[in-house]
Amino acid sequence: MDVATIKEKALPMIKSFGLPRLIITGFLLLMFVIAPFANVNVAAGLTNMLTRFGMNSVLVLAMVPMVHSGCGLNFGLPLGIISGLLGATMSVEFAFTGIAGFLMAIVLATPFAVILGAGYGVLLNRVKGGEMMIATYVGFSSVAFMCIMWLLLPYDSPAMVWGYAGTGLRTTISVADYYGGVLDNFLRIQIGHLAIPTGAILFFAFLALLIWLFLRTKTGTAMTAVGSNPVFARASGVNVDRMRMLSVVLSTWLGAVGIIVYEQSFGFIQLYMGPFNMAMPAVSAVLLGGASVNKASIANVVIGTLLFQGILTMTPSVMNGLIQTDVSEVIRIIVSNGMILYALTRKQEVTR
Amino acid sequence: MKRPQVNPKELLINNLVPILFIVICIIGIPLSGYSGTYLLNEILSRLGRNSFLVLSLLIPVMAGMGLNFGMTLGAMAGQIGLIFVSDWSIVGIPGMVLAAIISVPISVILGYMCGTILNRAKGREMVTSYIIGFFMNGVYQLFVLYFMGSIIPIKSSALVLPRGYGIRNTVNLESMRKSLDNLIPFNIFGASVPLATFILVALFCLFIVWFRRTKLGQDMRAVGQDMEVARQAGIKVERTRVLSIILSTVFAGFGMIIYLQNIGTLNTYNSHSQIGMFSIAALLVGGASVDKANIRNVFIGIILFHLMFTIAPTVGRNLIGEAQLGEYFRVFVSYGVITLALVLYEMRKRRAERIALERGEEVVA
Amino acid sequence: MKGISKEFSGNKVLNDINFKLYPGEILGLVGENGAGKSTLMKILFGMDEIRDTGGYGGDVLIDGQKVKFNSSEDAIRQGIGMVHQEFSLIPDFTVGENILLNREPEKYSVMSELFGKRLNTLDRKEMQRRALKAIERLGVELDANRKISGLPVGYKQFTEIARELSKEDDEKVEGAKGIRLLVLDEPTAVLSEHEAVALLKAMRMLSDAGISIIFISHRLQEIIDVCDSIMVMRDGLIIRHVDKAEADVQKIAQWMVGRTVKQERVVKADRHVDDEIVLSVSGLKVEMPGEMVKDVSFSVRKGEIFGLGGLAGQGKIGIPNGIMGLYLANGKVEFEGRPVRLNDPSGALDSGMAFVSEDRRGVGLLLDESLEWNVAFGAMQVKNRFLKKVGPVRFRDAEAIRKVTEEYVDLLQIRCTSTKQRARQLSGGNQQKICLAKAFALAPKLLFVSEPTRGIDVGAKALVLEALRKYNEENGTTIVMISSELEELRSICDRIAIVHDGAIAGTLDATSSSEDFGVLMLGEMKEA
Amino acid sequence: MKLKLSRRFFIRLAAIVVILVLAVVMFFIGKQHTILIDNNRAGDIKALDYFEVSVDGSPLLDMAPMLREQFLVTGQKHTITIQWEDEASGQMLAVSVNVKIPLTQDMVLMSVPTFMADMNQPQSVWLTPFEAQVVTSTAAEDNAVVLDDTASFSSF
Repeated sequence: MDVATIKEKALPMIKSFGLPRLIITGFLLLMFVIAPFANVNVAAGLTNMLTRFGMNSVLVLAMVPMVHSGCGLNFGLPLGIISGLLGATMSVEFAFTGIAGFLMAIVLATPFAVILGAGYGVLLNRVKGGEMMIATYVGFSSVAFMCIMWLLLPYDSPAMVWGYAGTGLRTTISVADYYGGVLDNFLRIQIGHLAIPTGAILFFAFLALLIWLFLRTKTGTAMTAVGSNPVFARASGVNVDRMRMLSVVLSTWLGAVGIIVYEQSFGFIQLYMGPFNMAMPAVSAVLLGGASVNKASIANVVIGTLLFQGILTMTPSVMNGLIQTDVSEVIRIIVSNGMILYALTRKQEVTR
Repeated sequence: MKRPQVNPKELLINNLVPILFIVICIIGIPLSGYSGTYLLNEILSRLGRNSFLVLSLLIPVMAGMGLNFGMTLGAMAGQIGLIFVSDWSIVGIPGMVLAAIISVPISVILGYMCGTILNRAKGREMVTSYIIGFFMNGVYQLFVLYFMGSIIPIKSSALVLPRGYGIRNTVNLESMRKSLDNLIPFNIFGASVPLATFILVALFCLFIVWFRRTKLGQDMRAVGQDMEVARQAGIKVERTRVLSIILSTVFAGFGMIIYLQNIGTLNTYNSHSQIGMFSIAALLVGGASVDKANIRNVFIGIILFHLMFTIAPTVGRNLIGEAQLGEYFRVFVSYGVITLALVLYEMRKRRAERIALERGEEVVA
Repeated sequence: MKGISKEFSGNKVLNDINFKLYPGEILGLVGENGAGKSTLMKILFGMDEIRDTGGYGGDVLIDGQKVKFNSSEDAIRQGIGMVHQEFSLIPDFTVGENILLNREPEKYSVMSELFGKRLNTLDRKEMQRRALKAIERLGVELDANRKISGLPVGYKQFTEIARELSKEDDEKVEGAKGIRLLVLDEPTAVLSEHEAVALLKAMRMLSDAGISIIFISHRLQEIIDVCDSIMVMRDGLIIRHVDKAEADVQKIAQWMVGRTVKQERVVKADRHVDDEIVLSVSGLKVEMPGEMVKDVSFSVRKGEIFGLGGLAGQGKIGIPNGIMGLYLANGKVEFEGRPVRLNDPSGALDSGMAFVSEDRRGVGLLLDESLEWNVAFGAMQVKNRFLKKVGPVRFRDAEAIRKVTEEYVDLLQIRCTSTKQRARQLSGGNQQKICLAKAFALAPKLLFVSEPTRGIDVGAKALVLEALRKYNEENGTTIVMISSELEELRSICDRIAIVHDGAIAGTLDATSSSEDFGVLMLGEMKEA
Repeated sequence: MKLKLSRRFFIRLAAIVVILVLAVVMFFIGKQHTILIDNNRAGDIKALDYFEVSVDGSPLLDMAPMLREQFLVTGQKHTITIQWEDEASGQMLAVSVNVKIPLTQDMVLMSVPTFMADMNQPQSVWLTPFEAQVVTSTAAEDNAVVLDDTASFSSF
């Protein structure tokens, strides 16, 4: 076998895999290879990566329905997060603890997610073609609006309000006494330094399965067709606007669940400007997994989240070990936004 | 052949954003309890420091590339210029001029890059330029936080972090503060007027007016309205679009320098990242939209937007006893304004398409 | 100027075309869509398209000298101007600005020394002068300072022509000889009666000034009114090139459509069509850009193949699109005696109609999905086929979908590597077959097929037509077929209605003579 | 055509040169220096009991022994005026001296006692470069920067 044929075979493979993804996978592997030389424990690194996978994967999953229905990347994720925060704070307010607290948070968040998602869906249906920019700003404005509401809403659980004023929620609220770690510690596997947050991963798998099944129903099929070619879907008797709206509601709800999963692992509820920049990492993770502006699968979510979180956890420790410099934040910004830029400027995506 | 008559409802919708702001300001000013002189002083100072930045947004709008969220790139270039100048301890007006000179090549390179990328993302320029802003912020941090002091020589200990590389959180520009604003001292009703800055802004306005009348300006307008027709007529569409972004970036760099000389401190990692958003919000408040913006929009917008900005915290405190509330309120309003303006623009675009269709049919009939 | 002559040969689309044009002559060029008019004009105008597709044979001679245009600029330099069917005007610019688009006179500015010529300022006075001069030559009243967006179509057309005329003032184009030949591609198609008259008057003025004009139009009366000679093209050949005096509407119409019938009618003799009316349409109005339907009424009998013909842009394509709810429509449509909900695709689909769109890639297919999806999707959504129920939820039945797709792949001889292949990767003909399969899978009672053979090769064409015919015969499905190719319709349909200007000009039996169809297509029935 | 092109080239070149020259001029006239006026014992020379000092016509500043004052100036050439009381006559005497600070020197120290001991000494004897001490620290809190871009809302 000569070089030419290898090249011939390799090129389309590289093309389908996407050059940026290849670079980042290579980079991540390199990190793992040089980790021992930098005095970094690989098992601890893996644990970290898996924990963050459990934390973030549901948020990334929230991208899938909207991409499927052609609403573009869900830059409006903060809206879903806000619903989740409402549910989470109310669950704490009513003093539910443990797994019940976690489930109640989801249950309480659901009506908010449905209502906000529906409104958001109606809005996006009226601005077809300009969804992404508007989604971004809807997300931002809603975060800013909720900043006002966090101050004004009549919460009075002492675990949450400012001690001195007695009103207004704190910027970070600990959930350790409520539902902190309920998923992460469920069936946790510990082998030496390696710990696997089984519960969180199972929960993600459960949601992913639901979405996977949904996409195989009649409605799910219609949704995919709407994203692939809305005119075709309309000509086949599908109500395009309804499908899009449904997908937005689903995405918003997943965003709400996602943030609650995030909190149980992180240990804190972050209010005010907290949700502000949460959309970007989720968007770029799913793109990193190989999704495009109008195509995304569960596999994209899994691969993307693993790669993205892997880079985020491994780079700082390895870099620190090697050159005593923490460049993780910068790398995060460049990788995540670079990924989005790449997706936005890919030629084939423009002809939608 | 008649002009379409003005429909009061349409007039309201088209000017919804400015009207909303006028209402907010009319209600808010008495509640804030600020004196007229104070407000005048504030507004004049803010008008001076922001006009140049907001004006730099006009050119890409003309070329049909929407609101240039990538103006942060220019702001970064301006800041890099200022960092160097303060390291060399060049102060006052000479410092500003030197910083501007340094910023130009950086702006041109960044603008060229941004323009080229935007040419690959036609139809979604805004979201792309927005992401470019974020992306370049990462690159900027890489340079300023890790390269400056290690690879790029910066020796002033007032600038470099104690660890030996990277620029500190804030760069003190006290030696440059208001050197332009106070170059020609002038007072009106007890409020100081940054006359020299206004002269500069006026010159820039004249430039824009003149620019519209050049061949390049005409080409930009043509490209902005219909790329295909412009291409058929032999206009180099891509090049024209890149030029418009480069110009905008360069002027945004100058604008940032003017802005920071008024403020007097440079927040190395934060100053630029919000400037694009606030400038765009101000422009939209002035009644501009994604495809139409003029000099009048700029000034009306800055006055209204910053009036709201000035009074919001006190109104919040006086009303509910929380200054923080006012802070959040103004953040909400800034984002809300952009959202509203974008939504209105998209909806208007779709309606215009509908009307064009109907009109086409009438002619056939 | 001795006269212009050019000849082309060796091209498939255009076969050995020879003609001459004298100064000041107005030549009318007529022919059906696809007869080769546009290609001919593109060669004459040196468009890139021609060069990119392998150039052309033969020579173009101007003043007896052979010329070779490498680009449109070369053609302009030789004094050839062309006004295309679509306007290329900037809506928010004034008439004057549009006339001189990218050819604006400039005033020197110091900045240009530093930053290049594009920073010269525009010379507004000179622009005004040149624009007015061009408008004056055209002999129409047109305010150079009006914005284009507010003007009626006719004036936009004048602006386009004025732009061509103004090109002779350009100093930038070296060696420009001034405009000598103007090509007008269907300029009157979008004009009102009144505007068209003004345009024809303007054409005469230009011709008196010694400018030759090639005038392409489907309105035969106009051609006869204004032209000095008339050239009829069909299938890449010049059928006739006659003096105005020798032509009348009837003759031209016959030359245009009358071709030797190549395709045999393959309809069985014992074919039986009920008299029962299955679809009746009355007063249908559809807003489809470029294919406006103004007032259409017709009825289709059960089991027949009904053809809708006519020239492009007359509205025939708008009819199925309107009935199937893809474009805004109103009027009365009854299917099997029940009214059909308009403006809602599912209404039409639910009542048992199906549609194979002329826009294969845009409407007909999910280009990025598998063939299976493409075939089964419609039936799944409308008829709930290919689903299996698990509890209350209906999942798609992958096995059933694969089977049905394989079935159609065999039946229609679709060439593909597998049923999982993406629709984008198929050739045009095979894509069309997938569209048919999709419609067949719906098991419709009535099937609209719009331009089923557009852009596919001859072999596939025959296969598609055969499949339609067989489907009609075997299942008794009523088919309404829309096509621009009259011969194709005549080979398969029972009856054919001709659409002209958004209305039915007449319905004829498929065996009627070409001449009758030709007259209907050109909408000249009354004069005939 | 060729000639015209080269004309533009030269004009552009000239413009770039003008801008570069402007940049250099700005560097010269805008450069800020710190002049430290020192009244400490310098070697064998004792500090002066009392004098007043002014740089480029600034208000006079009283100087007692052991004092060190700083003046911020822009540009290279400066006039330093020193006034003191002549012990013998009890009269106020004044001396002005022109100094030229090296362009790249951020800070210079003028030892007035040294200068007063012999005014005819070259400038380099009493005007010496001065380097401020740099505190280096690797402590995390000293090196922390705020990257969060939501932090700057209120500063606008």
